[in-house]
Amino acid sequence: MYDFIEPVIFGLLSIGIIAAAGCVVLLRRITAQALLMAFTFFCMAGMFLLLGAETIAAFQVLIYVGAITVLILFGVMFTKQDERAYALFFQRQTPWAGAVVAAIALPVIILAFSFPDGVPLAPGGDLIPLATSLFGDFAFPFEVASVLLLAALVGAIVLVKRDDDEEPTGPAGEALP
Amino acid sequence: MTVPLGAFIAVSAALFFIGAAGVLMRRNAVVILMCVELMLNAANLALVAFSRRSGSIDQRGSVFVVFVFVIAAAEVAVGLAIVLSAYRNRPSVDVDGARAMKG
Amino acid sequence: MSPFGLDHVLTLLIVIPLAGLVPLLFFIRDDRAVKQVAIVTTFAELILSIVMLSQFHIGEAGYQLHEKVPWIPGLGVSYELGVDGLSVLLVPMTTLLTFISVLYSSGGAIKTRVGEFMAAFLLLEVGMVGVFLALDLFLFYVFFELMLVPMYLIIGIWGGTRRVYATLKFVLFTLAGSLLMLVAIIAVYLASGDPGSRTLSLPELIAGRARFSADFQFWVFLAFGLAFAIKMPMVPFHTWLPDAHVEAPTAGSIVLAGVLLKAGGYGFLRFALPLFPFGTQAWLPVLILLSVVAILYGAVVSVVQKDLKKLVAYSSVAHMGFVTLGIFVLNAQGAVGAVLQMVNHGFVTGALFLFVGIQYEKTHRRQIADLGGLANRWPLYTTFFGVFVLASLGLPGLSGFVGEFLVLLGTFKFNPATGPGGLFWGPLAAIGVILAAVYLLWMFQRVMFGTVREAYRSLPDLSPLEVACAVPLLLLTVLLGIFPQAAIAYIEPSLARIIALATDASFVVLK
Amino acid sequence: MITDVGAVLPEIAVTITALLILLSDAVLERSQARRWLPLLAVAGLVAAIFSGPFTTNGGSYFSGFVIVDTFATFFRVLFCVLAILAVLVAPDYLERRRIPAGEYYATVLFSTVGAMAIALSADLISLFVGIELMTIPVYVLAAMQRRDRYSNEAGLKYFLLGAFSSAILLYGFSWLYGIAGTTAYAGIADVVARDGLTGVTAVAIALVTVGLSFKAAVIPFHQWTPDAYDGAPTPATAFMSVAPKAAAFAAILRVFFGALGPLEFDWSVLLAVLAAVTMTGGNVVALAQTNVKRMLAYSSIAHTGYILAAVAAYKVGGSAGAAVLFYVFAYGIMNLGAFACLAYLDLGGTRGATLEELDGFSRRHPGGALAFAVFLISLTGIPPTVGFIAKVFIIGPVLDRGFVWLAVTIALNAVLAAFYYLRVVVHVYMYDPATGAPRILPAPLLSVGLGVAAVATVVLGIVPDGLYRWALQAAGPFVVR
Amino acid sequence: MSAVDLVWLIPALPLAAFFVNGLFGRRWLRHATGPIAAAAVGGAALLAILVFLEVHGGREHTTVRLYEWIGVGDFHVDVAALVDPLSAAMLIVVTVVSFLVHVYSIGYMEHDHGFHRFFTWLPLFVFAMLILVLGDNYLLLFVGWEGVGLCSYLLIGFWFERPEPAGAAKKAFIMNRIGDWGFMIGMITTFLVFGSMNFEDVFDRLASNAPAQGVLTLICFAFFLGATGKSAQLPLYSWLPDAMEGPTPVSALIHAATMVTAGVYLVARSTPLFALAGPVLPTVAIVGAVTAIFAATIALVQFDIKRVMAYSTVSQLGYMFLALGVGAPVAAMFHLITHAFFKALLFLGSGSVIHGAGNEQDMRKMGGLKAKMPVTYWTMLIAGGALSALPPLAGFWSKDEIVGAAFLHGYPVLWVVGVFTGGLTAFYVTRAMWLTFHGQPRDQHLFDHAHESPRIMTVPLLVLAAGSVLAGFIGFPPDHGFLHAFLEPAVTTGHEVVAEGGTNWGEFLALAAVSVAASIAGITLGLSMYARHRPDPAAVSRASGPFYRVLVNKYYVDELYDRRFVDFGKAASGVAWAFDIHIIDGLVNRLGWGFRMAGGGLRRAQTGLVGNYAFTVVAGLLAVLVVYAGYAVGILHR
Repeated sequence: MYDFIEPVIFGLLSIGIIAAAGCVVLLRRITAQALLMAFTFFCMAGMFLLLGAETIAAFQVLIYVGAITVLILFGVMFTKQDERAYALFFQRQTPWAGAVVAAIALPVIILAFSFPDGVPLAPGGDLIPLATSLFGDFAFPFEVASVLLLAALVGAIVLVKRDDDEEPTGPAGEALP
Repeated sequence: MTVPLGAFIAVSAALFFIGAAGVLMRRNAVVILMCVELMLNAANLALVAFSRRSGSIDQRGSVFVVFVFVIAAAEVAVGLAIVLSAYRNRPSVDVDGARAMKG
Repeated sequence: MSPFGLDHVLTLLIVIPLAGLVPLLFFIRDDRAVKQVAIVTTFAELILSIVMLSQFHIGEAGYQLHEKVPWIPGLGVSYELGVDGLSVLLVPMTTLLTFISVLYSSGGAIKTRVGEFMAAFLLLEVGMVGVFLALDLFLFYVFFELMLVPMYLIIGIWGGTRRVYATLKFVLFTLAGSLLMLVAIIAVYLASGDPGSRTLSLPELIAGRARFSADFQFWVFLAFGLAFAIKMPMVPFHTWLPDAHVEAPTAGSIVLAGVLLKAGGYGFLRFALPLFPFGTQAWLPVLILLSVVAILYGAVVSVVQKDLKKLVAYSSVAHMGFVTLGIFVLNAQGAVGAVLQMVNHGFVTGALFLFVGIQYEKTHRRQIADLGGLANRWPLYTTFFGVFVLASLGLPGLSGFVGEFLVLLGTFKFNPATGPGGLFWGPLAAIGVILAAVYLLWMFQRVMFGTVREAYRSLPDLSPLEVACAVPLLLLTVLLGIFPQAAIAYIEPSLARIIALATDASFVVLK
Repeated sequence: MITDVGAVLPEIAVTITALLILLSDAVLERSQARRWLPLLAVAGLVAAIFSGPFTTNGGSYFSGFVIVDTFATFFRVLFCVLAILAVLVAPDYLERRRIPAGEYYATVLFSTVGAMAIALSADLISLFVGIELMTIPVYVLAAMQRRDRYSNEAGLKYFLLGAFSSAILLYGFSWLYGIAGTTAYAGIADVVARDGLTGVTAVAIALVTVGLSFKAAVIPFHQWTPDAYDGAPTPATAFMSVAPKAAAFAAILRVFFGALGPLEFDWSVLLAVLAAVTMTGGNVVALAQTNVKRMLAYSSIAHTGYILAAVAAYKVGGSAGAAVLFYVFAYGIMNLGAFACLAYLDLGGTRGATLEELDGFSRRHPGGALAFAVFLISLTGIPPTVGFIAKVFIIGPVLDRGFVWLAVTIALNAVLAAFYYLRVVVHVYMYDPATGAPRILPAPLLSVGLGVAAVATVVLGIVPDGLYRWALQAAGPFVVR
Repeated sequence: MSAVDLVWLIPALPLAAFFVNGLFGRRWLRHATGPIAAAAVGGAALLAILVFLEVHGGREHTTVRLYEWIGVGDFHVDVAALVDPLSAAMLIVVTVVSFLVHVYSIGYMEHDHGFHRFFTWLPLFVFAMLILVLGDNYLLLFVGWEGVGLCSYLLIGFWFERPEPAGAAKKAFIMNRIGDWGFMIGMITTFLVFGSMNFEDVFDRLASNAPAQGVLTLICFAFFLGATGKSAQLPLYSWLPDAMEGPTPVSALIHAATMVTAGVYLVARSTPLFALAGPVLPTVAIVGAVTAIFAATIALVQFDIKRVMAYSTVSQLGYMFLALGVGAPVAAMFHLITHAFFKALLFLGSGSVIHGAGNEQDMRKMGGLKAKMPVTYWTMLIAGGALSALPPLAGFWSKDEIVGAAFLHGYPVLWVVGVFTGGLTAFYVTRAMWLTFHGQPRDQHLFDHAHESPRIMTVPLLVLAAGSVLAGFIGFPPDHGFLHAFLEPAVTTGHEVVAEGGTNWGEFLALAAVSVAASIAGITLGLSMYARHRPDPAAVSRASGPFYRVLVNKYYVDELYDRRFVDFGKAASGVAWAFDIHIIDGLVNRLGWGFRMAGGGLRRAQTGLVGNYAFTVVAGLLAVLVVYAGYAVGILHR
């Protein structure tokens, strides 16, 4: 009875995702871009819900909309954005890049429709299986991922921590530009 | 009526290539990073859609997405750290300015 | 058990220079001690090579003092050594020339980085001796390449002003050929049998050579031939040689001309001919043509050389032309002549480079126009140099003649089914003998005769060390000219076997 | 579960070592740390090597996410060895440049764990996580010399392109999952065996091809390599030029032959063409370089081409796989050594040394120069070095597969390569040092590391059989039946 | 053990002298080297006489084998001596003349600082010449052939500090090598045809199974080319006059008596081959005759006393080839022997004059020396008479036999040439003798210091003079003398053209009369021109303008050779070298340059811009996709 709802929601979400993503690529104001990216992520969470993956959707909101967008906004804040003509926000190769990407994208998108439908899983209730598999079957990648987070943490710290005693620099000191 | 799997995948492909186009077109390192995130998200959409709609043997796709989250976060953290570290030496996020090495 | 209790003479021949290398690399820093170690090592090697000669049974065609140990079973490679008539004289020639080079260099010709020089020379000796002893294609290749790096350093570090250009050219030319040969060696390995029974051992390959199709032989011979042709060098792959010789230090030139070039001719006889009779037949016309061209072209170009070393270098091209010609006329006289020519060229051209070097050490000039009248001041030098020049131009009674004559005889006998035969090539090649007289005597006249320059008046004649270096070469040059049969007796049976393998009728009909 | 843990003991050992290093770095005095951290790292890595088997019949662990076969153990050992060398060559350089040592070692070890995970992977998920764990620390390594703009630039470029390629790879994986319904190699293999090469499969494997080729630096996906290698701190370059490349080939073998092997489809010609283009392109551009570090970077692209040639011959069976593994091992040691030798010299900046700055290196540091020469000769492929044997092992299957032209291309490329490698030897040995050339500071651990690597290069060149047999055994899983 | 079995001692003695003098001469022996060498050669001469007697005593064909020299496959050559009448005769000539020249040289070279060197090379030459003569096969003959060439080179260039001797030495060796090229071709072809290089085997097989005439013609032409080089025949003669730059005893021994006759010996040795070789013998005859008259005309106008003798030698060698060509090998050998004596004497006499006249060789500065050096004068007069073929001196018998043979064997034109050349010969001999010894001294200083040579030099002159008188009688009576009986077995061809029966005296006298008349005409003209200036030589030379200039300039042959061959050769070499540098090497270098340019070009693809790199990746993706799609739809093979 609500059969039409799902396609409509899908259509709206799709338009949201693609339009927002397109704006991310095309706009020049970086804060707007960041917010539009967050909007894309948000729509994506909707997609996940539509697909019945509630837990993933929740993670999506938490991690992408929450953490990653915030990180990127911090990055935006810390750096000065240049003011210049619109065209200069783009690479010189932009037309070529657009053409090549389009040449790949069109057939691939058409091919995408050829994936056959299977029996859809019942929506919802994916938290428990997700959690058990994550800590059961997926123990190895999970541990590797945790090491990855640690490594990223260490890496990020070593790259941005304030210099106290160790900078510069003996013979290694290179003149700053 | 359910939305066919193909439609989800098509949307994900579209998003992937929009992100890819962004990487190729933009000069701002932070924007490129955003575009990469869009691409990862496109993969996420495909993984979840496959996992839930294609009658897969297993649902590893959904779990894969969780790992992608982690990886994306780690990537962004390290990426921003690199951008900021470079920014200290050369206060610009324009990647076209970073061409001390070429040839 | 051998009478000397040396069951592994060939391995010892490879080990001794390596053993000498160890103290040079790690323990000794004092130049005097370095020289002593190098001299003792190379002398021991020389003695051992003579011991090997004494253990060799004259008259047997097959491989002797054979040793075989598996090395890389995964590639069918074994450490397989052996000598036959083809190599039995080349090894003592190598050890003698190395000894003389080291002896001469220790007399002050090398002043900087003596330790590294001697180390490079010992490593070079390992490669050179190994090349002549290896019976496994892969092992041969390893030694073939092992000669490369030390020579590269010897030219590059202790060479003349354009040494870098020369040494890079030398290495790149050689590598270009040898790497293609490596591909061919591996192809031979793959064609040698079914997986599991493949081999790179020469005796086994010869036994199973019927497996090599005509087409296969054609290409593989090309690859082997290129490597050897570059090493020889045959025209038109020779242009590295003049540069390398001009820039190399004296000892380097001696060994380069005396030994390294022989690896090419040796390779043809050892591997290319017996393994690929069809390939040999297919490429024969080209190789004969190139050989004769080398003889004439090398000689003609030698005539106008202004640099003494370059002249000797180009003359080597001509002399090596006789070697290849002798090889590819495919008869006993030609082949024996080619091997004799290799041995003789080793001694004679080695000696010529030695004397050019001695002269350069004294006058610091190598341009012929800058020299002249040296005969007045240096009777001893003139005598020695003269004998070697005469041997080089093929005067009967000295060693150069026998090889050249046998090659010419073999060439006249050459009688192919199609194309020009011996009566066409023989007289052409013989013109090379005239030309040799032209360029060598003209050089000798300009360098030794006339009035001596004021600057050279007080320069001393040969020192005792230099005489000591030259006398063995002189004696061999004369003795091999008068009693060549002593050498031929060693050589002939094996060469007859190789020629028989190469001309085996069952392969010729494949065409 | 205990057996599962036991199966990945080496990985755990390396991780724990990394953690210990971070802890010790925080606890110890700087002078103490300088002395003990490298030793700790080496000890941990040695322990890791010996905590696992060298050969095994193969076992599946962690619900099929991990497979410990000889292939995995081979790479495990290789990665640990490379990490040991990367640790040994670094301390003096780090000290000189004020690069935080503890973090450096830990990052190297983290990356090593990632590489080991790739070799162990039996599933796209663990593969992808492993790839990321391997590469993200390497981005950090590249950018670690923060005040150096070349290092910044290297890190930035490497990161942006690496993330981009990871996204491409991931998208390919997602489609593969869609096609197969599972991320396990075995499951994928079953499905592709059944369905063959369909349009969507073509898209998926194209994306995967590009993603993995990028990691291995196959032309035309190589352009990040020169800039990243060039700008990164030299010990980091040494590590990142070998371990990620070896891991990339481990991944290629796992995915293309483990998962996609049954695909009724001949990769060989495509791979052979890519191999030829890669080796020739790398070598030709390397010819035109004047900076040795950058030249080595391009040459490492050429070596990718050689390895790829053996991959292209996969139909031959075990010998091709063994050739890949042997070459990767050989390449790892010699290329790491060659880059690390530049650590003696690049006193200013991270850009290694120009040819002129190498003049007379043999006078200034005979041992280092000798090691450098050994590595370069090995990279050229001249006996008696491991590089030569490795090339022989590559040419064998390539010929056996019938790619004579490719074998000849390899041979001619080796000549091209000889030109620029030996030109370096020219500068090291045949020119006198420029007056006023800076004194080379003593670097004992660097010398030890290079000495070990150089000896290994020569010894493995003389007695390669053990390693080869091991590689043959390790390549077993990918023998086409 | 007889002398023939010890024949190897003959070359061994000079060889020993060579070694002793070579090793110890410079430091210790110094002037003792001369006597040592002379004694060795003298011993060899005695042995040679013993050998000769034994051969004459009936041991006509002996091979004395030393050892196998080269043996490969079916090719075997021994170091073995063939002792037969031909070699026995040559042994005598070589050793005896050599001995005399050695003795003479002790005096002549006394003040030269290279004395020991001279007496090192000279016995080496004798050794080589003896190998040449003794060798029982072509290859050993060739060894001696090259050996004498080497010694000739060393001795012509004895005074190497001056450029002329050095150049002349080189020229001699190289021109000889051109001939040697022919020799080698002939020798090797002989082996191919007959399966041996041994004289005996070759001639046996020739008799039993003669090969095609074409092959024989090739072989003989090749050998003859060798002979023209060594024996200074057209066109390879021009080295011999230049060879006079060497010390005069060398000219006497090598360039008159022995080495230059090696070509004659070779052809005589190969008589059986040549006899069957169709057009070769007439060619030999024509070349010989033309050379004879050609060289004689040049000799007419030379002023250097040694050059006159040199051209005379060329001319006389032409006679010998004429003899060989018209089928009179014995006559050739006969003339070879007599010529060895009188020409050696003429050279040694000239040497004595030069020695006595303070190293002056230009006859225009001499004159009237008869009074100062009587022994030299009288001995040279005898030799000159012999050269002019005045009976009963040696030259008469031998030359007359040659000219007669030309007539009798059907070569009347060559006979005319021979006779005319005889007249020319007599004229230039007369001219040389007169200018040197008669008339007024033209250089008073020279005349005042001139003196007769010491006894050690004059005694050999006297001995040679005796030979010049008596040597002719070994060929008496004409055509049937001792020499003919002795040599004919060795040079018999089976197609012998020598007349049977006794001497035809009528024929002989008629032909001799013509020859002698020509000689006397020449002498008369010479005396009239130089003694009485009727006609005046200067006027004659002016009158004959261009002809005279051509003769003085030796037909411009040297210039021709220099310009045409030497210059051309140098230019060709230069071109070849330029080809080597610019084309062959240039290609190689350009290849390297090309690769570096390509590298430089490809470098520019590495722009340094991240965007570009990413773009390349995507473009690569497109390419990979296209390829895979090709596979997927089956365009490309799976």
